[in-house]
Amino acid sequence: MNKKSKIVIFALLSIAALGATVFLLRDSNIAVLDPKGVIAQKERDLIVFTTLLGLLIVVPVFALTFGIAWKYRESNAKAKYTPDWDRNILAETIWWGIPTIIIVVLSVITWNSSHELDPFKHLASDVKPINVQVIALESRWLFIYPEQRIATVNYLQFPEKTPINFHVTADAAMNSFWIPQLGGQIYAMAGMSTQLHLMADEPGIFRGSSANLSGPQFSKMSFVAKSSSESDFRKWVNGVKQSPQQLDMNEYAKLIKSSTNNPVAYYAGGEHKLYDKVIGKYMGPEQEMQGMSMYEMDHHAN
Amino acid sequence: MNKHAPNVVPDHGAGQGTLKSYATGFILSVVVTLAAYSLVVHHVFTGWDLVFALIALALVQLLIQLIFFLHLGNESKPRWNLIVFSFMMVVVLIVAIGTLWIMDNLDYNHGHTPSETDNSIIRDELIKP
Amino acid sequence: MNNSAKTVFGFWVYIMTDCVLFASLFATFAVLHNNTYGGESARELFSLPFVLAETLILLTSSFTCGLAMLAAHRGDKVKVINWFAVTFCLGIAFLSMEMIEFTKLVHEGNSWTRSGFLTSFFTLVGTHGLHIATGLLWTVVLLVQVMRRGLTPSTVKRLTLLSLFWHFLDIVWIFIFTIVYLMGATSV
Amino acid sequence: MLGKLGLDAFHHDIIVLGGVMTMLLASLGIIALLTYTKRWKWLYKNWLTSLDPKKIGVMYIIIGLVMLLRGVADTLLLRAQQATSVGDSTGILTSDHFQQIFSAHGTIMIFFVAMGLMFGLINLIVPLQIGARDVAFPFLNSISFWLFAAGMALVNLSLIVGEFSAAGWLAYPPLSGLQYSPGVGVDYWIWSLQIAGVGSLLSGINFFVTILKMRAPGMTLMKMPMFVWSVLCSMIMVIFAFPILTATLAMLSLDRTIGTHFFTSDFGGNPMMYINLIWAWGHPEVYILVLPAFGIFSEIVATFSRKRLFGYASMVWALGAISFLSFIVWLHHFFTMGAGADVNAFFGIMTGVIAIPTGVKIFNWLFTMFRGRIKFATPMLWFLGFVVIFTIGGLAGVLMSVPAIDFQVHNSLFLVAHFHMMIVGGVLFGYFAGITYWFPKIFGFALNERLGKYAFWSWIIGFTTAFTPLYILGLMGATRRLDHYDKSLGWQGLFAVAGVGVLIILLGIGFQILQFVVSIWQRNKNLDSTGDPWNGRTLEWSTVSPAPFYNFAVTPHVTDRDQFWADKQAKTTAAKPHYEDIGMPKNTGMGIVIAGFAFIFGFAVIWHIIWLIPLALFGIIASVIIRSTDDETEYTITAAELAKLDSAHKGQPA
Repeated sequence: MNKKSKIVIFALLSIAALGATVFLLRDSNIAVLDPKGVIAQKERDLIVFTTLLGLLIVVPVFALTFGIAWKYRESNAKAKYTPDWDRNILAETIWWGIPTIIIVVLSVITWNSSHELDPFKHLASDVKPINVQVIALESRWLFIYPEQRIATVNYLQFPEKTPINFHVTADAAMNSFWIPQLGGQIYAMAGMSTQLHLMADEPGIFRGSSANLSGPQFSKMSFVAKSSSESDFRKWVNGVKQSPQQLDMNEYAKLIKSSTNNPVAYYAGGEHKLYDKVIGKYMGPEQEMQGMSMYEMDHHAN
Repeated sequence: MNKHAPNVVPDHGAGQGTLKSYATGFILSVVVTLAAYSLVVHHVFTGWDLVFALIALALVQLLIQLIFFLHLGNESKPRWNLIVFSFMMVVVLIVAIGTLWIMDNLDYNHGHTPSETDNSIIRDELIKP
Repeated sequence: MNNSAKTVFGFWVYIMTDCVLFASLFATFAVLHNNTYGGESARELFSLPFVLAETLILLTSSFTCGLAMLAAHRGDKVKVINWFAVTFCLGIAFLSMEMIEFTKLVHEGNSWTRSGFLTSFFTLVGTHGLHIATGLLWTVVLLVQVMRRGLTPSTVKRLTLLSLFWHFLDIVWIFIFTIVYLMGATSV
Repeated sequence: MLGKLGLDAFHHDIIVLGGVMTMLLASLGIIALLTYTKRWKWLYKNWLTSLDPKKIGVMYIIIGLVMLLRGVADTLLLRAQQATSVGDSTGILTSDHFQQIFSAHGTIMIFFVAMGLMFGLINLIVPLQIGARDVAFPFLNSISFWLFAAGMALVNLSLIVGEFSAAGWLAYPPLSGLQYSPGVGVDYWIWSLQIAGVGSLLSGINFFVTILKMRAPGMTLMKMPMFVWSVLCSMIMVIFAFPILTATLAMLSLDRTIGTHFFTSDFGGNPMMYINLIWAWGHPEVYILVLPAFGIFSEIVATFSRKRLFGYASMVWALGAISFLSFIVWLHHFFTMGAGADVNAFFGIMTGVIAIPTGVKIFNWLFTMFRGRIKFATPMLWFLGFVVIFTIGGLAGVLMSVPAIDFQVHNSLFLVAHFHMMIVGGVLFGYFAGITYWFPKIFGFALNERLGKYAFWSWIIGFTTAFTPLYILGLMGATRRLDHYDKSLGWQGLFAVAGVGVLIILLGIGFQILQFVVSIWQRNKNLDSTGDPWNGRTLEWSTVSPAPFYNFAVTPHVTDRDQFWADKQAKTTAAKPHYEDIGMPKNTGMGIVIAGFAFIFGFAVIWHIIWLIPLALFGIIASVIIRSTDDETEYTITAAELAKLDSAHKGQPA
């Protein structure tokens, strides 16, 4: 096989690989690059911008690598050969300098975006945010709506264009709460409460899951997150309120038992300080919950 | 076996002390220890002042022991012992301070319940959620 | 480069690694020291005069160890044995006091299973104690060697290593004394 | 009597049984072969008890390559599961078994493949490159190796007796705590790493001292070959990072055995502290692995371009900067744990900064090639493959250094693709290149070039096929470590492609095995009679091949960075060598004994065999004391003997 046919075969293979990739991706959803919420949108833009910034280095490196490798191949006797040339202040300054400039730009972006997209930061909006308390259990997600006094398992619904304040904890090993089309993830840890603030720009059904290995049921830790109109959301809440099941401590005790079968479930009312109590379980004897729950706070405020 | 007079003993690279250096080191370290102890029992300082005073005394003590007992900086050149020690101190400080910074930050953010978290944010940053 | 200098330098580097190990334990203690889980805190648990006595004993042992090394460099075998024997006894005294403190805590129901704070306390102080115990065993082995072989270059080299180790443990203890006990007595 | 160890520890499903059988049959085969050829004594006397770093290095590399086979076999199972376990189908593995396999894969690949190959190459080459006869502490070196071997034995024993950890390669608590992982799996993980880790730490000290104190006369720090520099930086990181691992593993082990509360969720423990500590070690660890690979590439690029390494001082500074920065970026592994924006941004920026010195190294390599005479031998191909893959992986890394981006790709397959590009493309390719490059120096004949090139092309095509889909899958929301997913997600095709990639990599490994077999078979064709098969530049090529056990009959004197190249250019005829008596360490089996007791100790703690623990501990201490009282650890080769040996080596017919 001569050199030319090798190159042709390699090119054909590459084209075939590219074609196969396009074919496999023809109707799939690249969630991170197809954002449906303001946070995910900004994160996507960051990904695109940073990639382009990086390509400023990567493309010249590739060009230089192959250009130099080809030109100074052993068989090319015409090329210059300077066996002892081993330093050039100007050249070295350039390749210390240019990456440094790029990284300085990146640092500014990093600093600003870390603050702007801090998961703990409340989203600016005229609409009153909705609160959701998230508890990762051993094989499923429990969502508590303290104001609406309902709770759901593995199903999350919220109105579009409304900021959602998630408080996230776990009554299991560590999980990570992630809805890619709405925005980045945050860890869910027992005895601790992390926060995530997201907002959907349009109605839609999104996939959420746990991103951190949490035990044998890890792969089953996915849920449906549905964004709907405000009125649909209210209808849905009223529907859930008709649920015969109440999430009291007994029901919760049943829920936390690991299970391989995780149907969606709905609860109306029940233990309203459940989230605080679940965290309090890990906090020791003297830490009886002194703080008020979100629910109570809102009522005091009214 | 008396042939091992001082100059026959192989050079270990590390410096060697004298009776004077050991005695000075011992007396100084006892003094510093007692000083730290009395700061605490006599409540000379309180709170963070006391903590910083104690850390300062511990560092003085560290220097005393390094110089008088371990003869650091006294070894033959190049002073690899001192260089490695400095590297170690840098790493230890990075790991210790980094850890405390990170863990403190996490604890602050993970205030145990929604209400506590929000309260602390209101308190510390004078903002409304 | 003679062999002996290489060994002493290598041992010094090992001590540096041990410092990083202790730093990890100190950092863990610093993070966990308020997590008493409803139990008693350092202020209520520890007796400062008792710990001061431990500290002075260890400081003295570091001094006697230095005196032993001076004798070793002079080639004075008897003094080496005597001073290391004193160092050994002080070390035993220190270790016994630590054992007494531990036993008392465990009997009062404040063992390492009680809280994150006590876990990190027992581990940090216990690791130091374990090092002391190792040092004591090493002292015995070297004393036997010195008695049987005298002060040869290789026994003197080993005594040098031991003395470095012993001084290093003294330094670690200073930080335990300061951070665990003295700062524990404050309310920060 | 036997703690938790009972008959049910030997209960396995069919796939594990297959693995067990393969392992047992392979071991039996080796034992039979050794017995049949009456090689036991030879093995023990010439290899197992040897303190010659070259022999220890070869043993490291053999273990590393064998473990590579196991690690890749694991991958095959993982991808097979992920390509089949869709919708109603549950695939070929249970989720517990699947999780054990990826935990074992990560553990083995990092600790026993990458670390094994790294210490192997360091052992082989560092003493030769600095013109030394040995390492600073030959016996300690043997202990290090055998502790490494004991750790490796424990990981593999878990396949037969009991189970392995299912908590991922870094075993985050509380999942790795007693509550969620009551079995012995995590204990196997802890103790295999703890034992191997102590070995690595001792090796780190050993080579640090070796490089600082045993260089040939005239070799100042700035005249050291770049590989030695990279190893020096790597060993500094070992020295300062591995104690953190030791402490962290010890604390996790105490949590699991005596009921402490370091990392429990309740009783005032703090699992986040574990994650913090393990990455304070873990991040330097990846640089520990990659720096020597950088060093190898520096040697290879200069040699095969027949040109001095460009920007030597820059290279050294870049190494130093990378080493330092690697200690202040560890939080980027857990941006998503919820630290404040200031903390995240600081560690994100520091991570980005590492790209600068890394980029500088790449440019310096490219300008070493510039105006050179490049020969595309296999090691050079690995280098070019490395540049391509490492640069793409590095770009993904820069992306993830921005916390806000990391939130979207953390723990996804995007991350998996990134770090495989760094560790396979950077570390493994580097070590493959190094093995090919230095093989003739150790064995006296070169590896077959044609099969080496086949292996390279299979690897690089397979690797791209295996990991490009993972970037896309990650962006689709596929998290790592999934053993099952819904059909509607449309992920199956990409997982299948990734699986095909693994098969192509396997083909590459097949070529590598064939390469070894054919090269040994036809060794007379590729004999290295000059000691300098590649027109090399540094001291290791100045001695004969295979390098004799004393490395250099006469200690070389150094005046130039590329001493051997300079000698060749000057064409000075060597003066008649002046031989002196040299001391060499005697062989000893004590390393095996001590590591053996460490192995028993680990096993006893894992299975709670209480009475055995103090016995094993006593064994370790007693062995150390016995060895320490032995003053007769060296023997002397007289100048006359040395002269005879040397002329015999040089006079060997070509």
